[in-house]
Amino acid sequence: MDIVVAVKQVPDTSEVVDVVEIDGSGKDIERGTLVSRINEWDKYALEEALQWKQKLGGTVTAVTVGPGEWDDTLRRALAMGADRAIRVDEDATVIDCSAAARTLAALIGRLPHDLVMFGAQSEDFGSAQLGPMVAEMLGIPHAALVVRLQVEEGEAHVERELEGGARDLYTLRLPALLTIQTGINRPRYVSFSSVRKAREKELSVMSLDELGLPPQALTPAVELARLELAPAGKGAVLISGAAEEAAARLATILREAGVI
Amino acid sequence: MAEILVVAEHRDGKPADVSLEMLSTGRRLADQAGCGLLAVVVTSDVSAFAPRLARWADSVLAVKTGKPEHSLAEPYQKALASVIRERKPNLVLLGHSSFAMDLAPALAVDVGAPLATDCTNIAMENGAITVTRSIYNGKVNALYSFAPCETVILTGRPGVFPVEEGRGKGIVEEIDLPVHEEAEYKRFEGCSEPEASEVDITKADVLVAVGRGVKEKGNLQLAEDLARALGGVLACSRPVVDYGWLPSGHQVGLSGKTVRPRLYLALGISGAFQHMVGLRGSKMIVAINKDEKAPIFTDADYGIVGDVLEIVPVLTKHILEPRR
Amino acid sequence: MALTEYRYSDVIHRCFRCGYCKFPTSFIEVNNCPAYARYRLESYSTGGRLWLIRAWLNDELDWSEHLGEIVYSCAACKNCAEQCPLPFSDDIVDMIVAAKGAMVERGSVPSAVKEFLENVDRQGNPYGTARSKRGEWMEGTGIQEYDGQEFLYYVGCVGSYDTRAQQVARALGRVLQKGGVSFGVLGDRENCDGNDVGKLGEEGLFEALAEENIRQFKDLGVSKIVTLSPHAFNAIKNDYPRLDGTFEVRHYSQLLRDLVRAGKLDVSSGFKAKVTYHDPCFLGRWNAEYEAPRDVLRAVPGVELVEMERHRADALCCGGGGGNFYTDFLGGSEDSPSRIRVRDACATGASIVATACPNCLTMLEDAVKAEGLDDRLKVMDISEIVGEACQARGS
Amino acid sequence: MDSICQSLAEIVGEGHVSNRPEELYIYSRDLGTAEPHLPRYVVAPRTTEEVQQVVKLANREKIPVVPLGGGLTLAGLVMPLRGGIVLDMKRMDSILEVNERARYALVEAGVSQGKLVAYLNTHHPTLVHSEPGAPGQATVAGNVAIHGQGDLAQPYGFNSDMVNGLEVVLPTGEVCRIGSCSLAQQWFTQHPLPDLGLFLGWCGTTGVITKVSLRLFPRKRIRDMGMFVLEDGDLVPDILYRISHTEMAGDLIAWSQELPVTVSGLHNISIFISGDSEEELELKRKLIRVGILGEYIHSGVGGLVGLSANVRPRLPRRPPVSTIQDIKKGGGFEYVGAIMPVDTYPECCRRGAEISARHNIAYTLLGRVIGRSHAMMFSWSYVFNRADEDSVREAREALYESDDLALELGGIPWKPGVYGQQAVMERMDPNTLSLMKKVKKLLDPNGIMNPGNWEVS
Repeated sequence: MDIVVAVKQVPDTSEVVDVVEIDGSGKDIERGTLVSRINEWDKYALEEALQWKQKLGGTVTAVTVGPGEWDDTLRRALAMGADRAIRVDEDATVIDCSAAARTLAALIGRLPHDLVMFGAQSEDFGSAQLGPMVAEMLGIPHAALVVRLQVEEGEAHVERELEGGARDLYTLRLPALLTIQTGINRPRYVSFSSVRKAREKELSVMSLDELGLPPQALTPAVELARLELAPAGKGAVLISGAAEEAAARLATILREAGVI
Repeated sequence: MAEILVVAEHRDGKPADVSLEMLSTGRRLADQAGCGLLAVVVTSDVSAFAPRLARWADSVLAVKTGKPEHSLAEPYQKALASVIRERKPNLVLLGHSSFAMDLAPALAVDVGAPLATDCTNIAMENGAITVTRSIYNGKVNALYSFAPCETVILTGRPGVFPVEEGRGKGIVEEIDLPVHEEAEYKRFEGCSEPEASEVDITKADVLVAVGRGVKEKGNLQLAEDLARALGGVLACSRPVVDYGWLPSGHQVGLSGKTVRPRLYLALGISGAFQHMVGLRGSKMIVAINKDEKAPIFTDADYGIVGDVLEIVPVLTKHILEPRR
Repeated sequence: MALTEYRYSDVIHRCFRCGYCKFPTSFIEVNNCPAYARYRLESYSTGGRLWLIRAWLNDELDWSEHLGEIVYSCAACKNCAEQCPLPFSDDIVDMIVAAKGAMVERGSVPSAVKEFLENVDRQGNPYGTARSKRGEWMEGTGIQEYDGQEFLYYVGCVGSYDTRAQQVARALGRVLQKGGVSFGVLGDRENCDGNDVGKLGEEGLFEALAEENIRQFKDLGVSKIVTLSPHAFNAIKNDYPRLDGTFEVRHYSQLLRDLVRAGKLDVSSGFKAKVTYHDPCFLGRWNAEYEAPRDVLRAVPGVELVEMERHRADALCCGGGGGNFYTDFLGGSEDSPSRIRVRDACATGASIVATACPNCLTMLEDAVKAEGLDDRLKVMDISEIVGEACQARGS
Repeated sequence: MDSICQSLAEIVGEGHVSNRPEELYIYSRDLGTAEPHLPRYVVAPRTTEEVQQVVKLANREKIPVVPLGGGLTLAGLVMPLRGGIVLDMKRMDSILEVNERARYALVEAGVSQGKLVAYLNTHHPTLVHSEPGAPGQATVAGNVAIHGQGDLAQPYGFNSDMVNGLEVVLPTGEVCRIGSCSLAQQWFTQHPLPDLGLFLGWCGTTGVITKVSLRLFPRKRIRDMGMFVLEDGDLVPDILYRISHTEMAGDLIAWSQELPVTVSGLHNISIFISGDSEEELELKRKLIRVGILGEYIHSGVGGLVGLSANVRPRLPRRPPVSTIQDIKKGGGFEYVGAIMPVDTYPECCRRGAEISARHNIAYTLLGRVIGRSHAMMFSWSYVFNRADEDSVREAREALYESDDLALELGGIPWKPGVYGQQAVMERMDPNTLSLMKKVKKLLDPNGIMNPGNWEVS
């Protein structure tokens, strides 16, 4: 069972509110102070891939399209247990999904792949497009938002998450591509020493050219005009004081507002 | 000919809310641009609701299919691809739903159209389409335009686009297209509904929503007691479902449900946009969270900075027996 | 990890579970082990924990979130080490830390621990708040960035980010200024000291943090360090040297004592209150510093110092050690150690419970709220008390 | 969580019930050589009412209930031999009343010996209770439930002789009070009511003790001790008899151990005395030193350390059993204690040393005088390496042999494990045995209390 997992690196904008700034170009954010990390959804994809490798044997290859700094994320994938990692050296921040998809399809097409896994979406842009696009380009079946997976005899039995807790059940013939939703597993903690050890593992870098793609393959069909900071909410009225009095105040407020 | 196509998604014999939102939006854009609005639905029971779609759409293409009763990507992709190739609409609109996340990207590749997903605003000025997307955890809005092309495919964020009841009387045209809902490489095996016992949080007047901040499953009891005191229902954010503390039916947000209660009481929820989009419609939002920097405090009406586990029991007490 | 690879494989079975580890020297309460106090099940006592660790390493038990929580509920407060009559008593806490290490290497740790470690790795603090905000506490204090001054004032994560602890970080800054101490801080350049990361068993990350800090300190020519937190004090004093980072480090209470004794700090305005002092584990049991904070308090005119029944080496931990101020495996109950502790403090009739650790401070303050003792008991850091005492009269 | 776990949680609160592998593992083992037995549930009640509801539930569902105190009996008596519920009583640890004038303390069942000592030290310095030679977390109730004894045994006897009253939850769920507390306010005496000693020494097979009133004794201001060392063990009973005759001594303990080699082969008699004044002490010293030991010293059979105003040996802090236990660096320690005629001391030692030798464990032998030489608790102790199966087996066999030896020498194994219990019941008068059976059946019709122990076949 050879599994390819596509991962990406994202700036950590989740924790604090007012840390994001737009840069001079107006088309990107100030990345200076931001810390990068592996995309949350991709952790689940990797964990799922590694668990199936553990059960069925085979290999797990982590791939990405991105700049040199993204090797950190590939190293993390290797530390989690991936066997090898490949980065296509392009600045993913300026290309659109279809371009990224085209590149990844070209790469994955050259790799042995019984299963291809993507995170269901990315934390930064949240397009949730890449996986199914790549599947369509590779001409293999896909299922998005997979919350349960069972692999046996060349088939993948999956459950797709629908709104409100319902699920669609599919059987896909391998090779197939799945986009993985959070909650499908509990991604393992990656210890610092395992990251160190992962330095010995193979991490190769490829160019568009090596993939036989012309530069115009990257021309975006969707063009970013500009970025704007989202207008912040008006902000809550904070009720201060110890648990006892704060709770009492809130109870009164709720009563006066007639919500109870 | 200029045309806007809306893909109508349906479940349990009803069009999805988000599809109605897209139909209203499509109608608005079509009226501005003075072009036609076409709705496409693939269904086993055309009579069920195709006529309803016609209140917005000038014409409804109903593609007859056998099972299943609800929308699946495979048959839709084939039907839509041929409709799009034939009619070349300028714009194809879908709701940013689980269904569309499976369908839209593949369809875009299939028909070679640019795709922008999860749009929060869609504008059309003399043919040129621009959209807004909310990125970086809702902290940044990105404005996009498109290279000249025949068709642009967009999906719109649920709960963001207003629904205005359609008044029109479009025609419903039942067409027969080669729809193989059974591809041998991808079999639909059925659908699992959430446990029937579960309450529908979208109907609840008061929601007490728990997040990571409740620390452990055992503490859900506190929230449940409060919910009972308020005559409300328990809801939650994604991690709570991921940790297996509550069934996914309780989840509010992008991948959960969109709710519009009178009171939304968020306990230990940081307020990532994936969650917040699900409760924008709430009349009143109250947040209790240890971290005063939690984004939820920007959207909430009232907030208490403190330990949920300490405050909630006291609050329950005060709800049950008001101080004289 | 198999038992054979475990550092203490030849020792861990020697725990008899006689139970001394649960008590203070006087035996007056069975709940001097914070985790046992909170749960009152044998599994949460030090002995029970050691037996479970052995069973896990022996494959008699599978790893589970619950097992993880039992092991990680150890606040590393060292009461057990203090009380255990056996020859290996000094190793007990490390036996548990080593087991945490085994879990870390397997990648199986409770989600709260995972968050803690990933946040520190990413943002240099357990809260996951941006590195770029670490220095915000000092705005408007006139405190200088470190630039060759005599002392590096190392604040630590809690003092830098927790809003209540930030007040203490500022208070100490003002006191040091009043005392004419030449010092500077690192602001946004400061990184996590790693003490609790180490106690959570993430040895690799601890060493990386320590080495990074040591390099930075050396590059800046730092030789003397004064810390706000006993946790940082412990790491820099006891762990950095083996990583070739030897600095003259002192906890601020020690520096304040000298300043007061040398008359460099005028506390004559005094502070009139009955005060009881809570010993932070990483100052007390870990570094045997029981007197400096008390000396400082005694030196303040008007302070009437009273002791809780359990104090010094017998002090009950606030439950915030070993990362628990964040992971909170001991919270949410009236049996939470922090709440027992503030009840102890209240029993002395003191109106102030003073401490010298930002972790203890925040733990105890939350507990006072939870116990509804706000009107009877105030939690203050010693630096705040001294701060008030050296206000010029009338001001 | 299954339904029973749910109902238990409703009784004591979710946090104080567990059926998770980790808790079941810990509560399936005691500290000695006994094979583990998994419980189904662990419950830690806080009040008598909670205990009552748990027992009622158990009786209805016919689930075994095993009360647990400090868990230091070492003979598997608190292990769930038939599964069921382990009732960890240590949350019930309030000292409810100390009556100075009537010299008693009323405590909840989970109060530890250590806590009572500490409490009396601080609040009632003139009073002391009889503390067993066990780590401080041993509970007061646990000790009376096994007829334990400890300090002050020589003047005052067994702990269970010091019980003024009990509160007990019967196996069928009724709460009963035994002694003056059943009709009066004070818990000051058991007599003269008809004897209901149905719970002392029954090792939790007849009910759950929830409160104990324990007699307290005068605590003298100054303590002193001396040790008479001799080679000839045959003389020990006579010496003990004569010292106890003076009524000057507190505790009298004769012991002999193989390690360290310097003491190997010797017999030591530890003599504890106490007084409120130097005069009182000196008088007691004289009466024992000169009046009794003098002639032995002159005839050269032995020597005395201490018991003189100028030599003051340091009094041991509470004997930490666990440090003795670690000699083998194996964490294991268990002993057979038996109540023996004092005369059998020499034989107990000789044969005990043989048993130890057979299983190559250094011998540790000790006889504590109970009453004025009315009896002694003689203990054969064996250390073992918990991590070494053979070592555990050797100790286990040595323990069985010691049970047999005790009986052979006319003694009675104290708080024996199942093996010793069977041996005792085999030898017991059949009528007595059937009375035991009737009592047990009467109190515990469904046999839910600590089943597997003291089961009359």
